[in-house]
Amino acid sequence: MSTATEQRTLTMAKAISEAIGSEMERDERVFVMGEDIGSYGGIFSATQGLLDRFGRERIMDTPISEAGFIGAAMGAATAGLRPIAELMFVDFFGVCMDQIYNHLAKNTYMSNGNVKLPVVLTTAIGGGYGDAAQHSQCLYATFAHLPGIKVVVPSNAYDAKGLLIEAIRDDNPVIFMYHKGIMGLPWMSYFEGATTEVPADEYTIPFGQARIVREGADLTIVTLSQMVQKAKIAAEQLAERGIDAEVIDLRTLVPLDRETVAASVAKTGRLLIADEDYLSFGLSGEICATIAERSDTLPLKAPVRRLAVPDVPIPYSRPLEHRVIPQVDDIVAAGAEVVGAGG
Amino acid sequence: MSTATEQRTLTMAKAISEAIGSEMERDERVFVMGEDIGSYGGIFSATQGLLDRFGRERIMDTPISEAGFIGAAMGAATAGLRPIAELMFVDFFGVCMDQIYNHLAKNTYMSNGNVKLPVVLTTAIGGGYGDAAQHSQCLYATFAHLPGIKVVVPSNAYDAKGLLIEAIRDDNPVIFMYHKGIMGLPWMSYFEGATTEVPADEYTIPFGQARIVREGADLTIVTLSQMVQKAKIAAEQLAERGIDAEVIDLRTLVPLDRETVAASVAKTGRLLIADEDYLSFGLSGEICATIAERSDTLPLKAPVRRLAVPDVPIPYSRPLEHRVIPQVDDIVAAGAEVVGAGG
Amino acid sequence: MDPSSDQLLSMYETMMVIRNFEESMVAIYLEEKLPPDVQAGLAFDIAAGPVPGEMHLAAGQEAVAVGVCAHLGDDDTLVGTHRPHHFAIAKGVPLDRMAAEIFGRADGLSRGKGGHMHLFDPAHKFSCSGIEGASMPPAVGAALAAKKLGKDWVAVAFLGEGAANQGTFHESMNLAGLWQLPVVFICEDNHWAISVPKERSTAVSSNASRASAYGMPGVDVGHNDPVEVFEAAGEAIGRARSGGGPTLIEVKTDRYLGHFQGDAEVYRPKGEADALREHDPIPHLAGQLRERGVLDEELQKELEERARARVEEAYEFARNSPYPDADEALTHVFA
Amino acid sequence: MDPSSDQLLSMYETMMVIRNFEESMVAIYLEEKLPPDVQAGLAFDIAAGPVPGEMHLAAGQEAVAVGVCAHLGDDDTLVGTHRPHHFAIAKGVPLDRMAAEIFGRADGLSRGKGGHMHLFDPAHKFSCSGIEGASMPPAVGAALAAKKLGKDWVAVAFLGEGAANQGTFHESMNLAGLWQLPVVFICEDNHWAISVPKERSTAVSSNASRASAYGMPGVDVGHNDPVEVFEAAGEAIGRARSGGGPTLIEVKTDRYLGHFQGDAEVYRPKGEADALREHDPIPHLAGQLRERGVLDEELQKELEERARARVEEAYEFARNSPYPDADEALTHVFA
Ligand SMILES: Cc1ncc(C[n+]2csc(CCOP(=O)(O)OP(=O)(O)O)c2C)c(N)n1
Ligand SMILES: Cc1ncc(C[n+]2csc(CCOP(=O)(O)OP(=O)(O)O)c2C)c(N)n1
Ligand SMILES: [Mg+2]
Ligand SMILES: [Mg+2]
Repeated sequence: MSTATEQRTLTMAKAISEAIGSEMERDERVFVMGEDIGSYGGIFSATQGLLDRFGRERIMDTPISEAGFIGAAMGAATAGLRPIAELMFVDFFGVCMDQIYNHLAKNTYMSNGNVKLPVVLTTAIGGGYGDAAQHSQCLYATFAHLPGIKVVVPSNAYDAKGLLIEAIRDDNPVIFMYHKGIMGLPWMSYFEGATTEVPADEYTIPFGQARIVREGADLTIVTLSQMVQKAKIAAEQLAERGIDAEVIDLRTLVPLDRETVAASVAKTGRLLIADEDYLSFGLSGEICATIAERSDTLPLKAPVRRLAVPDVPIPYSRPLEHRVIPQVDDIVAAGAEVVGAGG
Repeated sequence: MSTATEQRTLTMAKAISEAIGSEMERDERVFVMGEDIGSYGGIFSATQGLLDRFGRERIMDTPISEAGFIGAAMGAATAGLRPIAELMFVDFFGVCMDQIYNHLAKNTYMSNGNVKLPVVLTTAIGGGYGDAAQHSQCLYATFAHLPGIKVVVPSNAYDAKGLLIEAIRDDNPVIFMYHKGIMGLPWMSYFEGATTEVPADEYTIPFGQARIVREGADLTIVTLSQMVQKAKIAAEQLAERGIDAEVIDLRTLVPLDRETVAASVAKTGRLLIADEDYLSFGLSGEICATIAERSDTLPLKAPVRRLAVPDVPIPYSRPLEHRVIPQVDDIVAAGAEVVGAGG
Repeated sequence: MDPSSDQLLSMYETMMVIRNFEESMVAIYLEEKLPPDVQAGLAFDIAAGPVPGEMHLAAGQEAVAVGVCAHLGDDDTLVGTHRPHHFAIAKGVPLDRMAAEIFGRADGLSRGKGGHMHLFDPAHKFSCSGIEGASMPPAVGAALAAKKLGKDWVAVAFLGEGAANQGTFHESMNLAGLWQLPVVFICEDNHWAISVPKERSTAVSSNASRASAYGMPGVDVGHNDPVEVFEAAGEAIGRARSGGGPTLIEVKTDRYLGHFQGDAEVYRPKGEADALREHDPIPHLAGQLRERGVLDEELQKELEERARARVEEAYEFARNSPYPDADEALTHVFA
Repeated sequence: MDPSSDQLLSMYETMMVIRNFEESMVAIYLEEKLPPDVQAGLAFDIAAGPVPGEMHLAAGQEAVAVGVCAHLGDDDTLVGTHRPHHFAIAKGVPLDRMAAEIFGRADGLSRGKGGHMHLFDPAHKFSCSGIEGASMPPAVGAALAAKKLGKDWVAVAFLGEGAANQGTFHESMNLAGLWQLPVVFICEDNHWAISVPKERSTAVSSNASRASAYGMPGVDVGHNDPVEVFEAAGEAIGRARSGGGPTLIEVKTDRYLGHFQGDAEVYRPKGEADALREHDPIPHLAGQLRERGVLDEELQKELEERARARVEEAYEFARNSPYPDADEALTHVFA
């Protein structure tokens, strides 16, 4: 029996399905559409068990028609419902992006706020398990670059539940991007740091507040999603080398908590960005801009260092994939370099 | 009669249609597909006069089926042709992005170079004429962030012809993005600096070489496309205030000429980025990263300053649109500020 | 289901309002856009004048809008296209605030943020967009919501015959047929998609014939007749309202003007538009009304005058409305 | 057009190669993926073993591939799906280099960069992808190229019945019908799109019936019979080759295994797959061949053995091939 204070250790997948379920209990207007979210429970278990609780009217399997059903989610929101639509892999955004970025993300602005669109898009991101170029991308920067949709990228179960409930209650479009390699699925190896204690009852985490995962004095590591778990391990290894790294989990890209990043760099004077999206024209550049725009008050002891997928598609072969997706060792090496470079 | 040395002053639109026409003469495998590219000559005149010269077999009007005909362009390239496909406005990318970024841009890599895809996508970008949120975007950073497609963004007629011929002869996918406000159309006010002398015969401009439009000692202005024309005017006004600005036209984003940017900032110690795409997670951030990664050798006399669309959709009403798209005055004011800030 | 005389009269009046709104815009749009006011060398400047940007007018297509909207109430959703004025007027969107929006003014539906292709009026469940084929998925969603909420609301998506070749057509029709939703798709076949005629864009002659691919009825409505549209739409909307599922209707209609204003129509056979105007449904409907004995010279003058006056007032309202403050551009990205 | 005995025999042999390749992969795929080799608490680790990532096998769907590919030469383009092995094998893609690609090795078709869902063999004009509905536009383009080049090449796009509800279906069919291109679309109806059965994804029972919306013939091929597929495909491909335009064929076929390996199939009626195997087309075809007197016990054993050996050698080749150098990941983004 769950009480207000009960704590359970949950995988991120369970935290997500719990958040959706509790919001569906709380608000009849909330429903879910997507491919294989019903009897299958979602390919990544984000809707596990919900069909039995809520039935086919509110847990709706769809045809393979993303532009159709995501546009329909927007239309249903216009009519007063609060849809959650799952895009199975973010890699598929290209078949439905017009509905997302030209309509869902713009209609509120184009209507001067007269149209509210409480739609949550849930989608799976990330690689590292050999799923190759069309099923392993992160792409959060692609969404963050286009105005009108909030971008949430949790790194662990506790945050996932609180951020998702916040997203479902938000009157704006939100894309909630969960990394497959931290969901704690029984069929995919994962970083166990993402499986955390999660309160049984509801709570929300406000958007735009980065979390300092580990305090440190020598180096700021700005990261998000699965890479937070890699960075935590890397920070411990750096500590053994006498390097005290501060690890910042951005948690949301839109809104972006620039202040926490700036304050940390003001303290450490050194910045490493660990990102699983493509390197150029993305997240790592935006973090650099945040620093460059404050260069008068943020003197750097060493050049900023960026780790990300080096502008190549994700290759299938394991050693190749391992080479392009930043690993714990890469973070350790880069961190040591940055501090070393600082003398 | 045109001789090898003949110079004519051409609008960018004429330079583009001339480049396509001469390449079609030279290589039978080149053909064009798109909406209203035939008898209409292209909504922005990029294919003016080509239907009469080459006929419907090589200048093919298509249905409003961008995913279909852009995917077909890729298929035709696989079979040995060299298609040019026009996406009328870049704002429509969302209906066809999967074919562009998951297939056209990745098949060469996924086949380890065994598949060559010589496809040029031409598309119109930019605002400033009251066409509102779905017909005024630039989005070049969205394409530059995703690996596998070269991104070309010319600022004037001379460059447009040389870069487009280079693109058509390239064995890789290239997106060629022309700004409506520098095409020199008889129905849209434009910046006349983009209408230049253009040699009658063929020439190419290699990708990845930025152009120093104006040399200067006090401030580096990094820009592209129509904004280059605004920056030239702004630089003259800054000169009147005794500020000597260097203006860099990036010309291509993929590949990106980081060295020219770095060398200029090494000289001036001050950087202003003037961009018409959205501010965050885009071009201006990537330029900042280029500097931040070299902060040890590139001391800044003042914080980097970014001008771009401030993460809002493009509003319709003229004063609002004018407010969000950086104007000559904004460049002048920001430039003066940066230099002022440097004391 | 035959229209009553009152219904016919109001359709007639609304058609005149639409026609007047569109044809008045032809001149307004050109204000300050022609030499010598504009940059030297330009024939025309799309960026100048009280109404910048593209302008898609629906003169000739009034019959489709009024024949359908005669069956719709404020609770019914209408999603229009890039050529949206006739739909908006027929759906009851306030003319003055719509005109002000098109002028980019502070009294506009969205204080000028949306513009001509992006008119939003939640009170009348009206919206539209500049993206071809994008009207259908949201209409499917509105219909899904009606079904979930147990309301008898209907959603209507309009599209052009050119947009019928966009993938969203297929996905939306399939969802509507699969879930048996209260949505009606109305394809305006004005023969042209900018410069591309239907026979060079569409593998079959009738889009209505495509309805069978989704298990829904498809209806062809012959030449631009408001009464035929009224009847076909009435049946389809009635069926949708009573749980009978979706319908696809294609109506042959006429584009009297260029695709957008400033379009030289080089691609269009000389005199085509003039010939089409000879079948103008407005005088034709007036004739029918006279036959029915519900319209006489005097009433006709009165209705014409009233339509003219309404449009004139709306445009006056727009002209007199101030521009919004530039910094409003930074608001309402999020609700 | 009836298949000759030789054609039937080679179809039969190819089906056995495919079946053997797929069923051997079931075991290979599990190598190192099960406890105790994997992270504690996991039932299975998709990331581990010689073949990581998703694995979509086509056991049960061989008839579609061989019946179609019997009519294709190296100059004909085939674009497959996320479930591509049977198409690749039937099209003549070298088994050893294909296996090596699936193992991510240096002797793979693309030195391991593509993987199971991304097999590219330009010599046989074979490609596939992991995106539903994405096979059709490139096939349309290959057919367009054939027409432009005056060649009698044909392009075939395969898709699943689930993918038939993706917008690219509509856009591609319309282009093919409009331009009368030498392309044939083959829809594999195995009833399931992962866990979603056709009746909950598709508003009509037959995708072939949708062909009329594009002015092309639509053909339904009944239950998973390689000879029926051969005949329908032969007619369609012959028509395309001789300038008669496109065809859409839907073939009822069976998915014997999970959607991908590791799929517990909770959504699937118990025993469904076993029941389907009772109609296995391979023994059925063997029976037909025996009736024709072209197959006897001995030859059957020989063919089975040859198929087994070919697959075993291919997987051996893959296992013995080295991994590519990690830095190869940075090459070939551009040609
Ligand atoms: C996805 C997309 N592609 C292209 C365009 C450019 N465009 C605007 S209107 C139009 C023609 C539309 O024709 P139709 O659907 O018949 O409507 P009509 O203009 O005839 O009313 C085109 C191609 C667009 N707005 N959206
Ligand atoms: C655009 C897109 N949406 C969703 C998916 C995820 N997905 C992969 S296979 C599949 C089901 C495909 O069903 P079907 O087309 O019938 O082919 P089958 O698996 O039965 O061979 C789905 C939904 C995808 N790969 N691409
Ligand atoms: Mg039309
Ligand atoms: Mg299937």
